[in-house]
Amino acid sequence: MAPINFDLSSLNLVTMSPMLVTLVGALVILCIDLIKPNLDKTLYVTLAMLTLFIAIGANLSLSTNQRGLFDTILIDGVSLLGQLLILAGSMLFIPLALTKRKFHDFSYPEFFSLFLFMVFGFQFMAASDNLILIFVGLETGSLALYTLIAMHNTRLAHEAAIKYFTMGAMAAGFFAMGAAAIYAVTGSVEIFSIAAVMQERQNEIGMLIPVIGGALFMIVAIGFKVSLIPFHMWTPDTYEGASAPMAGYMSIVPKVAMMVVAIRLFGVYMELDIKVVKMAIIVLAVVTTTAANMMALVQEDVKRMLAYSSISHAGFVMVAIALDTTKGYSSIFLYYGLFLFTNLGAFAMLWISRHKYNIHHDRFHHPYSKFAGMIKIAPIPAVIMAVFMLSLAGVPPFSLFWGKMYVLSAIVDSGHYTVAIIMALNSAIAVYYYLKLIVYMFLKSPADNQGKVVYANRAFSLELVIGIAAFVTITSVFYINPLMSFITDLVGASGY
Amino acid sequence: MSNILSVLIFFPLIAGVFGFFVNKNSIRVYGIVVAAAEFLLSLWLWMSFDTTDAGMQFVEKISLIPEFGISYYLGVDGISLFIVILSTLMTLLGIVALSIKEDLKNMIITLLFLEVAMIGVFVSLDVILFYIFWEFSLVPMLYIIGAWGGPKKLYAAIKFFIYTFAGSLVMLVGILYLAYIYHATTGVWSFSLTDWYGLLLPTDVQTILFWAFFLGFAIKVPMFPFHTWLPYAHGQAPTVGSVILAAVLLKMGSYGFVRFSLPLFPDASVAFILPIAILAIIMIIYTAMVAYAQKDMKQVIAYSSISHMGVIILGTFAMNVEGISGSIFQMLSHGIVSGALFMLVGVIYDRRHTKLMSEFGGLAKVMPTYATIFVVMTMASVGLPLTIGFIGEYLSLAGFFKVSPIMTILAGTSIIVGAVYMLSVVKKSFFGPLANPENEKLKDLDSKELWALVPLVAIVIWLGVYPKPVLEPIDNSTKALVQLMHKKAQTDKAKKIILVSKDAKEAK
Amino acid sequence: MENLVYIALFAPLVSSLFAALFAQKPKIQLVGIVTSILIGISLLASVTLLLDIHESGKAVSVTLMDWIQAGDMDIKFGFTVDQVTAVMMSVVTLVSTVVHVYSNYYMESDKSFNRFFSYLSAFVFSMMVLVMSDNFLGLFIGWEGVGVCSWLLIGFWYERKDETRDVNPSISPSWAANEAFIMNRIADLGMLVGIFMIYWNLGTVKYSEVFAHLDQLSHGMLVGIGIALFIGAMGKSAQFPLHTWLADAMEGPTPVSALIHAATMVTAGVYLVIRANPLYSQIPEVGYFIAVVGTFVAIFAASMALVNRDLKRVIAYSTLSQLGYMFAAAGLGAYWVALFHLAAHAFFKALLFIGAGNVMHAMHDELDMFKMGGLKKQMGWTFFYMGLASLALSGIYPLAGFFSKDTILEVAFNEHTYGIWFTLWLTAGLTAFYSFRQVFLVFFGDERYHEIGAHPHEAKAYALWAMAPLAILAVIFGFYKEDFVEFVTKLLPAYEMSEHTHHMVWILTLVTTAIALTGIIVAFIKYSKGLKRDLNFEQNNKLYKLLYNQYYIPVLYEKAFAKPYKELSDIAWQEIDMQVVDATVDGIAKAVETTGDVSRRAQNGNLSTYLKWMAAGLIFVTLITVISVVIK
Amino acid sequence: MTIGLTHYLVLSAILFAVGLAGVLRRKNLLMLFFATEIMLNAANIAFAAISTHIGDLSGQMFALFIIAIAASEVAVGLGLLILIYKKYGTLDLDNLSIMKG
Repeated sequence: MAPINFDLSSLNLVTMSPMLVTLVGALVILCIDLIKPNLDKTLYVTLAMLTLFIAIGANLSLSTNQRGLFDTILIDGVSLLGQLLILAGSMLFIPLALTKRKFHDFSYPEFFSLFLFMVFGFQFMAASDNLILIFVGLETGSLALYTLIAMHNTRLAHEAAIKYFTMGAMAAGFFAMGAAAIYAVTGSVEIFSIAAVMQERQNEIGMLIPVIGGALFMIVAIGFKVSLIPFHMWTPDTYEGASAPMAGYMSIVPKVAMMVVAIRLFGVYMELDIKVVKMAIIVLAVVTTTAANMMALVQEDVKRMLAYSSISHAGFVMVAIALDTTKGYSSIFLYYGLFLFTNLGAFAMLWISRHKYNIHHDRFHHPYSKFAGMIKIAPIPAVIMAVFMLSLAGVPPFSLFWGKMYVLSAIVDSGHYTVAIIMALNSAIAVYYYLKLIVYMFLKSPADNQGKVVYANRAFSLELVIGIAAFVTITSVFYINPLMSFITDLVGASGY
Repeated sequence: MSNILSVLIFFPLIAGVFGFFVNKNSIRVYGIVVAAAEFLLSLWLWMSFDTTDAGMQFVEKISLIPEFGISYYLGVDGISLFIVILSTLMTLLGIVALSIKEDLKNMIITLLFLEVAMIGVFVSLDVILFYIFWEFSLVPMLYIIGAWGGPKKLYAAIKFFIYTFAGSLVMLVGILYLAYIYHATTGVWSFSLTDWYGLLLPTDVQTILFWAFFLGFAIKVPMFPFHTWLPYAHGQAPTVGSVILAAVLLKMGSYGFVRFSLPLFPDASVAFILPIAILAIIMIIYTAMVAYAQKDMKQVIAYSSISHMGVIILGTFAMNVEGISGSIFQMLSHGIVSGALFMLVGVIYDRRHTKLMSEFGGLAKVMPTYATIFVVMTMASVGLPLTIGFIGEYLSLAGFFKVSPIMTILAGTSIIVGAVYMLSVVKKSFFGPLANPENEKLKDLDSKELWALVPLVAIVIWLGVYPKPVLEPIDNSTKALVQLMHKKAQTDKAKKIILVSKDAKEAK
Repeated sequence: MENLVYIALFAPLVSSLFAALFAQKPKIQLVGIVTSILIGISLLASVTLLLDIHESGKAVSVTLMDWIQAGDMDIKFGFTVDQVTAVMMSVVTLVSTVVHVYSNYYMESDKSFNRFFSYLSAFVFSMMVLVMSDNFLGLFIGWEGVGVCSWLLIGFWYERKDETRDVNPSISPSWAANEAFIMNRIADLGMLVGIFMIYWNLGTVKYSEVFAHLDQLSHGMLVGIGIALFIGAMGKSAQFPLHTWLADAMEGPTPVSALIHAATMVTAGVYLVIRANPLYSQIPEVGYFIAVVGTFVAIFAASMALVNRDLKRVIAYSTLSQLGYMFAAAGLGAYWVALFHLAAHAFFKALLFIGAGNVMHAMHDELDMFKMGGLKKQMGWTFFYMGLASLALSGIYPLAGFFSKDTILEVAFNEHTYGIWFTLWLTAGLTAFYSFRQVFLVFFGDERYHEIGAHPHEAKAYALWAMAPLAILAVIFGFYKEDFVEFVTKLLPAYEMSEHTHHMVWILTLVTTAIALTGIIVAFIKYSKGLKRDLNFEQNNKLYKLLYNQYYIPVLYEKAFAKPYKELSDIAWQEIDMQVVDATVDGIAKAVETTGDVSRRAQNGNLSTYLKWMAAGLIFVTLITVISVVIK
Repeated sequence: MTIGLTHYLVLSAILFAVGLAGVLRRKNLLMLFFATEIMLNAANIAFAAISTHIGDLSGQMFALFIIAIAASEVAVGLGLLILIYKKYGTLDLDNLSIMKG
C-alpha cells in the first residue's frame, strides 16, 4: 500500500469558495444557537444575509473554466450564473422571514442553518458536472427543503412535505437508475467524459439504447424537480401547503439548479443531436405549458394558481434546452433571472397579506375573493400586484415580456415555428387567469372583511423586498441589454 | 423642437402620474387642461410638419437594446400624422364630454395613459416599441370598460383583452421571425421598420409572415370573423370608452396593414387581395345587415363601424395611391364620425339610461339641436358629398375599382345598406310622434356636450369641403409607399397590380 | 361674369344659412321674405347669364378651388355656364323663386316656417351645383345634395306617425323620405360606378376632357358607362323600376312637390342624359333603350293616374309620365327637344301643383278628389290657373305643352320607331283625360265638400300673383321654340327632321290634338256633371284595382325586398353572428376551460395517484421516443 | 454457470421493478419508504456490478453515496412520519388528501 499523498493546492479549493461560505454560515448559525439559545430571529436573518452576500462576492470573484476537488467541481459560466441566481433568490427570500405575525418555522434558528445547507446543496448541483456530486447536492438540498416545508407546521404543510418527500425519493431512485444506465455504457460518471465516450461510440445501436434509456430516467428525475407534467403533481399541493415565500422560492431556486444540471446533461445529447431526446423534451415542455395553463384557469386560490402558472413557465423555459443554441441556453437564465423577481414579488404580496388563520375560505389562504376591490382599500399594493400579474402574463413593457420575447425568438431562430406559435397562444390562455386577479382587484367591489387583509403581515423587510421586485419588474427596459450581454457572454464562454 | 414626438408621448404619461396628486374635485379641469395642451402640441406638430416631404420627419433614434437591435425610434409621416392628431383630439373631447361621476380621477388618469399608448403606436418606427405600445394600450381600455361599463362589463372587457392579445402574440412570433430573417441576411439584429423596408423576402416567407401579422391586425380592426368582441366592448363600455375605441384603437389595425403588411410583404399582399377583399365585402354587407337588425342604438353604431372598417380595408388593398390615401382618410373620417355618434348616443343614454330605440321616437321635437347634429353625423356616416365621410369612401372604392370592378360594386352597396340602417335609426329615434311620455321632458344638449360636439361637426364639414390640407400630406406619403412597394415587388402580378401614380413616376 | 356665376350659385346658400339661423325659433316672416329675395337675386343673375351667353355665345367657366387630389385624381370645384346650364339655371331659379314666394302663403301657419325655408333654399343651392358643375363628381355633389334636401323636405312633417297602406298609401312622411333616399342611393351606386369607369379609363371626370377623349374608349366601355350613368338618372327621375318613391314623396308640403318633385330635381336625370349627349350619341342602342324605358314609364304612369283619387298623386303620376316623354326624346337623340319639354313641363307642372296647394288649403289638407267638387265658384283664379296648366299638359295649342310634346312625337315618328310614337300618342290622350278628370272633379259638379265640413276659400292675392309668371310662361313659352332651338343647338346636336316627316307634321299634329281633345271630352262627359261612382266597378274590376293599387308594385317591393332584408338581417344577427361566429369564439374558450377542469381531476390529492402518474410519465416519454424513432 | 454482469443487471432491474410496484401499490407511508429504499438499492447493485465489471471505482463510490443518502433520507422521512403519526394518528396516505384540484 503506497501512502496516499497529494497537495491541497491540487484541490483548487477556491472553486468551492461560494459553497464553503454558505456551509460555514450554516454551521456558524448552528453553533451560535448551541452556545446561546433563543436569540432573536433578526440576528439569524442578518447573518444569513451576510453569508449570502459573501457567497455572491466569492462567486463573482471566481474566474471561469476551472475545476477543483479532484476535477469534480466545474466552474464555468453556466455554474456561475446558476449560483448567482440561487444566491440572489435566497437573498430575496430571507428577509421575508421578518414578518409582523409570528410564524412557527422562522422561530427556529435551525430553519436558517437548514436553509443555508439547502442553498449549499443547490450550489453544488449547479457547480458540478459529476453525477455523484450532482446527486449528493440534489439530495442535500431536497432533504433540507422537505424539512423547511414541514417546519411551517400546519396540517397542510405536513401533507405538502410528505407528498414532496415521497415523490422526491422516487425521483431519486430514477436519477440513480438513470445514472447507472449511463454509467453502464460509458463507464464514467463525469459528464464531460460521458460526452467523450458517447462521441466516439455514438453509432453503435447497443450503445444508443441504454443511453437513451438513461436519458429518459433522467428526464423523469429532472422533470420532477422542475415540475414538468406529468411529474408535477407535487407542485400545486406543496406550494399550497408551504408558506408563501417558501413556495415562491421553490418555484425558482431548485428549478434553476436542476435546469443547470439539465443543460449540462442534455447538452451532451443535443451536441450529438440525438433527435429522440430532443423530441421528448419538446413534447413534454409543450404539454406542460398548455396543460398547466388550462388547469391554472380553473383555480380558486391565487397561490395555487401561481403554482400552476410557475409550472407552465417552467415548461416554457424547458423548450429552450432542446434548441441547443447559445441564445436558447442564455434565454433560460435571462428568463429565470426576470422570473425570480416577478414571481417572488407576487408570492411576497401573498405573504404580506397572509393571516395567521384562514378567514376567507375554509381551505385557502388566498382565494381570489380576498382581493376583491383592493384598489379601493389599498391602491398602491393593488397596482404593484397588477404589475406583477401583467409581467407574468408577458405584457410589455414589464420585465417578463423580454424574457418571453427572448425565449420565443430563440425558438423561432432554431426553426420551431409551430412550437413558437403554440407557446405564444399559451400566453394568451395564461393572461386569462392573471387578468382574473386584476379584475378582482380593480373591477370588483370590496368584500366586507377587507381593511385588515392587505397589510395583515406588513413589515418593512417585506415591503423592501416587494419594492425591489417591483422596481426590477418595471424598469426592465433599462437594464435588459447589459443583463442580456452578460448572460450571453458567460453562457457562450462555457461552450453552450 | 425636434423631439416633439417624445414630448407628445411622455407629456401625458407624466401628467397622468401627477394626476394622482390632484384633488378629485378639480381633476376634470386638470384633465381638460392636459389634454388640451397635448392637442395643441399635436397641432404644433402639424404646423411644423413639412407637407412636401413624403418621408419620416421628427425622427428620434436612441439605441435601447443594441444587443438585440431594439431602439427607441420615433418618426411621423403623412400617414401617421393625422391619426396622432385624431388621438389627441378625441381624448380631449372625450374628457370634455365625460359624464361619469364615480372615480372620475381614475378615469381621467387612465385616459391619459391610454393616450400615451395610442400616440406611441402611431409614431414608433421600431417594431418592438410599436408592439409594446400596441399591447399596453389594452390595459387602460380593459380598465375603462371593466370599471365603468354596463352589466356585462367584465365579460366584455376580458373578451376584448384576450382576443386582441392572442392575435398580437401570433404577430409577435411573426415579428421575431422577421427579425431573425433580417439578422440572417444582414448579420445584425435590427427591429427598426425602416431597415426592414429594405428586406426582399422570398414570396413563401412573405406568405407566412403576412398571415402572422394579419391575425394581429385583423382582430384589432376587427375583420370578419374576428369581430365579435367589438359589439360587446362597445355595448358595455362607457361613452368615452366607445369613443376612443372606435375613433382610435380600431385604426391601429388598419394602420398596421398600411404600415407593415403592404410595404413589408408586397407580393403576399397582392397575392391575397382576393380573400381579403371577400372578407371586407362580407364585413361591409353582412355587418350592415346585422346593424340593421339591432334594437340598441349603440350596437347599431358599433356594427356600423365594422362595416366602415370594411371599406377601409378594401381601400388599403387597392394597391394604388387613390385607394390607400382614401382608406387613410377614411380612417380619420370614421374616427371623427363614429366618435361623434357614440358621444351622441351617450348623451341620450345619460338622460334616459337606455339605448333601446323602441324607447324613443319623436326626439327631434324635444331635442332639435341634438337631432340636427345627429342627422349631420348620419349623413357623414352614409358618405354624403361635402361631408368628411364621402371623400374617404369614394377614394377607397375608386381605388379598388381598378383592381376589381365587380367586387367594388358589391362593396359599393355600403352606400345603400349604410343608408338603410342609419336612416332607420334616425326614423325610429327622432321621427314619428313623441310616444313615450318619459321623453317629453328631455333637455337638449347642454354646453358641455356642445363643446364636445360642435368642433366635430365643424371638422366634418370643413374636411368634407376642403380636405386638401389633410389629404395632401397623406397623398405624398402614400405615393412614396406605393413606389416602395412597386420597387420591392418581385412577382409580375404584384408589379402589375401595384400602381404607381403618374406624377410620382415623373418625380423619379 | 364670374361674379354673376358666384351670385347665382351662392345666393341660395346664403339664404339657406340665414334661415337656418332661426331654424328652431317660431315663425319669423322676415325669413320668408329674405330668402325669397335672395333666390330672386339668384334668378336675376341666372337670367343675365342666359342673355349674356345668348349674345356672346360662349360659355363662362370658373374654378373655385381644389377639392379631392389623390394619386392622379385631381378634382376641383369648377363651374361652367353654357347654353344648357343657363337654361336649367333659369328654369330652376324661376320656379324656385315662385315657390319661395308662394311658400310664404302656404306655410304661413306652420310652426317650422323658418326651418322650411332653410331646407328649400338648401335644395336650390344643391340643384344649382348639380346643373352648374363642370365635372361628374361636382354633379354628384349636387345629385346627393338634392337627395338629402328632398329627404328633409319629404319628411318635413316628421312627427306624423306610420299608417297602414290603405289608410295612407305612403305610410308616413318619414317613411316616404327614407324610401326616396334609399331608392336614390341604389341608383347613385350606378352613377358612382359610371364615374369610376370614366376616371380609370380617361383619368379625369371633367366634362370637357371626358367628352373630348371619348374616342379613346372601346364601344363596350362606352355602353357600360352609358348604362351606369343612366341607372343613376333612373333613380333621380324615378324611372321604372325605381319609380315608387315619387308618388310617396307627395307626403311633403305641396310647394316642395311643385319645386322638387315636378319642376327641378326629378328632371336632373334628363339633364344628365342631355349633358352627356356626346356619349349617348355614340351609343344609339343605349339611347334606344332609354327611349323605350321612357316610353314605357310614360304610359305606365299615365295609366295609374287614370283612377287615382288623390289630388297630388295624380299630378305626381303625370310628372312621371312627362319625364318618360323627356327620356324618350333624349334617348332618340333629340336632346334639345328633351330640354325644351323639360323647361315647358317645369312651368306648367309647377303651376298645377301650386294650384293643388291652394285647393288643399281650401279643403283643409283633404286630398281625396271625390270629396271635392264645385270649387270653381269659390276659387276662380285657382281654377283658371289649373285649367290652363292642364291644357298645357294635355298639349293643346297654343300652350307650351303643345309645342314640346308634339315635337317629341314627331321625333319618335321621324326615327321610324312607330311603336314608341304610338304609345306616346296614346299616352297623350290618357294625359288629357286624367288631367281634366282632375279639373272637373275638383272644380265642377256637386259640392261634395260639405260632407267633410270644409269651408273653401281662395288663396291670398300675393300667392295668386306669384303664380302668374308660371302661367304666362306656360302660355307663351311655346312661341320661343325657334329662338330656343338656335340657342341651345350651339351646344347640343341639332336635330333635323327628315323631308318625309316635314310633310307629315301637320297630320301628326292633327292626330295628337285630336286624341288629346277626345281625352278632355271623355273626362267632361264623365265628371263635369258631378260624380257618379260605380262602387261595384271600383271593387270588382280587376283592371281598376290593379291600376288603383299601382300595379301592386309597392306591396311587391315590400314583400320582395324590404321584408326579406329585415328577416335576413335578423337571421344574420341572431343566428349567424351570435349562434355561429361568437359562439365559436366562446366555444374555444369554454373548451379550454373544460379541459382544465377535467385535467385538474387527476390532481385528486392522493399521493399514490401522483406516484402512478409519475410512472405513467416515464411510459409516456418512452412512447414519445419510440414514436419519434418510428416516424424517422 | 457463472454469475455474469447480465444477471446482476437483471436482478437490479427486477428489484427496481419490485420497488416501483411497491411505491405504486402501497398505501402505508412506511411501506412506501421501504419501496423507495429498494429502488435505490437496485441502483446500488447495478453500480457495484458495473464498476467491478469495467474495473472503475466511481461506480462503487456512487453506490456508497447512495447508501449514505438513503440513510439520511430515511432519517428525514421517519422524522416526518413520526410527526404525522403523532398529530393525526395514522400513516395511511389516503388520509393525506386535503389538498387537491
